[in-house]
Amino acid sequence: MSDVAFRIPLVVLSDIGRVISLMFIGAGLLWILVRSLRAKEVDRRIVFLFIFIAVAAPILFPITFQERATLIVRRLFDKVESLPAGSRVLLAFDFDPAMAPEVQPMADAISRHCLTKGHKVVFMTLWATGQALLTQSLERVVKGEFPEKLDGVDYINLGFKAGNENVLNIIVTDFRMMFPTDVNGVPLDSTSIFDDIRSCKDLDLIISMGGGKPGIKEWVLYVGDRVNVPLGAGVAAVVAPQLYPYYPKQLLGLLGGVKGAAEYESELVRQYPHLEERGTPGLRMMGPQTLAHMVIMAFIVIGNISYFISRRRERKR
Amino acid sequence: MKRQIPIIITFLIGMIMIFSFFIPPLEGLEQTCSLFFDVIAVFAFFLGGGNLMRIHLNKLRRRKKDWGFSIVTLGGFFIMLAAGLLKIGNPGGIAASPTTEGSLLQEIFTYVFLPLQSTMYALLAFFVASASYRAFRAKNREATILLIAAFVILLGRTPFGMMLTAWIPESFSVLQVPNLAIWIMNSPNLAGQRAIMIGIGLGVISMSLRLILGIERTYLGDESV
Amino acid sequence: MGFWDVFGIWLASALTIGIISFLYRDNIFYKACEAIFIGTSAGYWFIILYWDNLYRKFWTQATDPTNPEWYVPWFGFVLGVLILTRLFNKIGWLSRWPLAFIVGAVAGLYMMIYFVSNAMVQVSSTIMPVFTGSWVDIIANTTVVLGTFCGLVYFFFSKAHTGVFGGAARVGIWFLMITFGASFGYTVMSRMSLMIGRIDFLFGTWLGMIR
Amino acid sequence: MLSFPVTGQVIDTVKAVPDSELVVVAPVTSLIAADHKYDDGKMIDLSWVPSIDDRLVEGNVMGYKVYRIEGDSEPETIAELAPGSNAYNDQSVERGKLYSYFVSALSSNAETPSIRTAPIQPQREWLNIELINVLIMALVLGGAVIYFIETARRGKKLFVRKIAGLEAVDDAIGRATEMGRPILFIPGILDMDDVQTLAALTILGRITRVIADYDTKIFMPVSRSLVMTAGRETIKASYQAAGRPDAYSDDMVTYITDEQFGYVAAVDGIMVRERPATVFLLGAFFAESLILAETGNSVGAIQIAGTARPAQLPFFIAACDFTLIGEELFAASAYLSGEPKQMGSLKGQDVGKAIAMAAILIGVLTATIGEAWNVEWIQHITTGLRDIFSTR
Repeated sequence: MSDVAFRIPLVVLSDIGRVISLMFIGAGLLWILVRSLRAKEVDRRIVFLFIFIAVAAPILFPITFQERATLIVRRLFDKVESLPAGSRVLLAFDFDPAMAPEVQPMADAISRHCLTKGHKVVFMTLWATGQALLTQSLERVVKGEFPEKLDGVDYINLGFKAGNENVLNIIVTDFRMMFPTDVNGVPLDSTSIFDDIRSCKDLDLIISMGGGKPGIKEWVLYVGDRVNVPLGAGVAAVVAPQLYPYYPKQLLGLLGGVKGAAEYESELVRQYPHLEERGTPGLRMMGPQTLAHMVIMAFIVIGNISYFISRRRERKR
Repeated sequence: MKRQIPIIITFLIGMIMIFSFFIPPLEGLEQTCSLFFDVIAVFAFFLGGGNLMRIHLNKLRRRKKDWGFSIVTLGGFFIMLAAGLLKIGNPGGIAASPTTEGSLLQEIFTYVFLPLQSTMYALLAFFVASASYRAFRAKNREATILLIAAFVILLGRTPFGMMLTAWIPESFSVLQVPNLAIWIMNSPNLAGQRAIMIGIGLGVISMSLRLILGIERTYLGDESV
Repeated sequence: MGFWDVFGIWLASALTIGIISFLYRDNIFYKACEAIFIGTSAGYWFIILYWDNLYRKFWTQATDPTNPEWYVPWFGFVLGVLILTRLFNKIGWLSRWPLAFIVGAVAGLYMMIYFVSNAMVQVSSTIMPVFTGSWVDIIANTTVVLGTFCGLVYFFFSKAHTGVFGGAARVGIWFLMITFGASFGYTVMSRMSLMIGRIDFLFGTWLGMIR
Repeated sequence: MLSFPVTGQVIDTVKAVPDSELVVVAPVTSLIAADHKYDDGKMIDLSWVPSIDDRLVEGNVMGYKVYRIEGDSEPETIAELAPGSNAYNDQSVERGKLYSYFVSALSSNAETPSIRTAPIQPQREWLNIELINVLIMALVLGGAVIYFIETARRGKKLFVRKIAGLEAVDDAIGRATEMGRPILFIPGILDMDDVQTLAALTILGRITRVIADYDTKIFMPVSRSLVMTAGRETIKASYQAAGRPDAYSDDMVTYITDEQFGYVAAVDGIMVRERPATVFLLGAFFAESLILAETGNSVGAIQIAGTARPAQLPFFIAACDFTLIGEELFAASAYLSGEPKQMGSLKGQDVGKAIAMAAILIGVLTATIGEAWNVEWIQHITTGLRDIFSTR
């Protein structure tokens, strides 16, 4: 068994608050276990208290758990990883502020990954409300973290164009017809990144991140199915089940909700440890979720132990 | 007479609605019915709101237990009524939508109503935990199946699900816990949902017919039951 | 931030804590929150009903001279007035008419809607070939068909659950139990998000403790 | 009729472009306007073959514009469509008027209109033949329900198996009587325009009969005024039927608030203060299902729940003592009444289940055999079965 396969969740214990809260949860669960071994039921208020601490502690003192990517996420990660430097990747930010908490972390992680690998990235959005988010994350991730990358050479921001799936319908044959210039008014012909991109067919990978309409379905129907370019997606958790049927034929991979983002971030950090300090919001947001799920599972186990013990005692009588 | 007319009304309207499904010229009936319903609902509120006031005024008058809170309830009720009917503080004046940003109604909504609503909703997190502690116990075969299904799904949502089963080779990757969780959601869960939905569809037919044919008439206050 | 913004946040936090305190036990703060909630929300919904249903939907249509069917909404108005007859003992029985109307309309309408979208659609989408694709697909298809079939056996009222029939019904219950367990486990995450939102508000927006 | 309705072959949208630089694309062909079948005469369907210049590679078509001419009036644009489109459904027509259409293919700076269709009038149909399978099915099921009701009325004994959740009703009421604590009845949070609320009220009618006999207290807080009115009618009638009209009071049913969680806050409060011995949660529930059921459980009440919302059933199963699953909610009132004709209606719904089960069994068999051995006539059976249950 390799050392990766069974890696115990890496809990970075740097803060005293973290230690105390985790110790409290651990000791508390132990105490409850002992009580249930004596077949004593736990008051529901204690359950409430535990779940509150399990959720609040990781928010106050960031606690993260290392994830291992599932196949559906890893296939997308591996694709970005295996493309040669200089490949052309299109990232569509098809989401609005309401979806941003779930989708922004994956958008950041994927952008970071592409730029680290030296891919040439084309950014665009089909959502009017996504324009501002796109600009912000370019400022933060691209310009902030990769100052050496040049606009128009290593990446380009096409911005927003109205028309929903019609935009896709057109860029599938010709980008310039829909986007004569980039978001800043620079003609595409004068940028070197678009030297050899005429339509979507000339891209090596397309990743759409969103969860509404227009979104992944439109990209699949209007672009993915028509040209032979691998298509990946990142969506809000509620939408993910509706998109599973497209995987693996029409969708190369799919990140669902914060969990998908956290898995991607984990793989990214494992491959490029220096990226960890840039932030892993997905992993951070999964902290309270994971701890809460664990506490609930622990309570289920404890509940069953106390149930079996009390039943055995009754039988003995 | 008193008893017969409502039953005849139910029968006629019910039959018309059933057949309107197949008769295109009756397409618009559904909207008309829902308009009627909306209007009736407003009038019914005069009864409901009146009842609310009566109960709390009674509590106040008789100084029943917790009568102080009745003042709060009535106060909140009347403030909202005044704010909404007179559109107090509404930047758009009396013609604007009552929920315009900046109006007193909307301010109270944002700072009083919303936090109460979302906190009440958030209590669910606590109850989900206490319910699973109590309910997921292997008391019999059915309960054990329930417990296992829930546990697999829960595990699949944490990093441990993948860590524990990462050794399973790719050709059997469906057995890895997160994939198994997806499989459970897509197959047995789907089957159960379908059976429930088909049953509901048939149950509604039978109940609707009982109502329309006047066999079921308890709701009408029919004394003969 | 202005005074009213700060005041609003403190008020919202107080109400949040008041509701949460119910988890420990019923108390005076919860009672106060409850009273505020009932009063304001009943008022709020009446305002919405009044302006949206009575004014926008009814009044504007019923008094629009260009509307050739302006008289239709008035029938609804009459039904609405009839419901108020409950206040008078002698003619109170008239209030059953609008109720009878609603029951008839709802029963007739939903009978068809539920039948088509619940029963017919689900049956037709279960009719599918079982032995196609990989072994994973075959198992999945068989599971769906078997589960749906046995689930229906469970709901059968006319036969006691004994013998082979009882066995199938048993399998049906198992499928229902998987369905319930799985849906329960699946929703935990979204429920926790709600709590995360409130904790964020308390510790972040209110106390400013989150970095 | 073979004339272009607009003067000039090309409508120049960009005035500054000289004719030589105009990108002219081929028009669409075979444009057909037909009345939409089986409607109230409010729709016309258009279909055409896209322009030959409408292709993915080296294509010049940027989209299509659909024009409509009402009688003799000027053409008006009614839709702009994406490249690749070959049909449009005009839903803004009126019965008794004549319409004709043409479709323009758009290039980057010009548009080419097609020939104009012959004028057409939208037609009203009196029966939607497309739904004839639904009608037949509904008649079969309705007929089965009525047949069994009649059979039962004539005195034939019909067997209906026991439903655990409903067997428990009497005990639950008895328990409240013994303990001297009230019974709480929650009819869901939707209004009277939902069938589940109707089901809840029919059950209410049955159980208040028993409650009236036992002389136990029932309390029913509701979140809709209309449900309050209907609930009062129902309870009052049951008390009258039980011969105790004096024991009824309007205070048994109270309106709280229309707001979902406001209602929940109040009901939670009522539960912990009144400590009911028995709680019925029947009707349409949403997220509040678990909040109510857990609070009810914490005060030690026996809880009987039921809803037709599959998403909420797991929470009731987890937190309540008995749960009526979907169909059982609608059958409950008939079952509780114990009257033969009511029981007959349950038999009718079993006919529906038998048909569904047979269809699934035969359909899956034929689909599997048909696909495995590629037998055409067996495949026809599958398609036929699917058609019977399809709703388009």
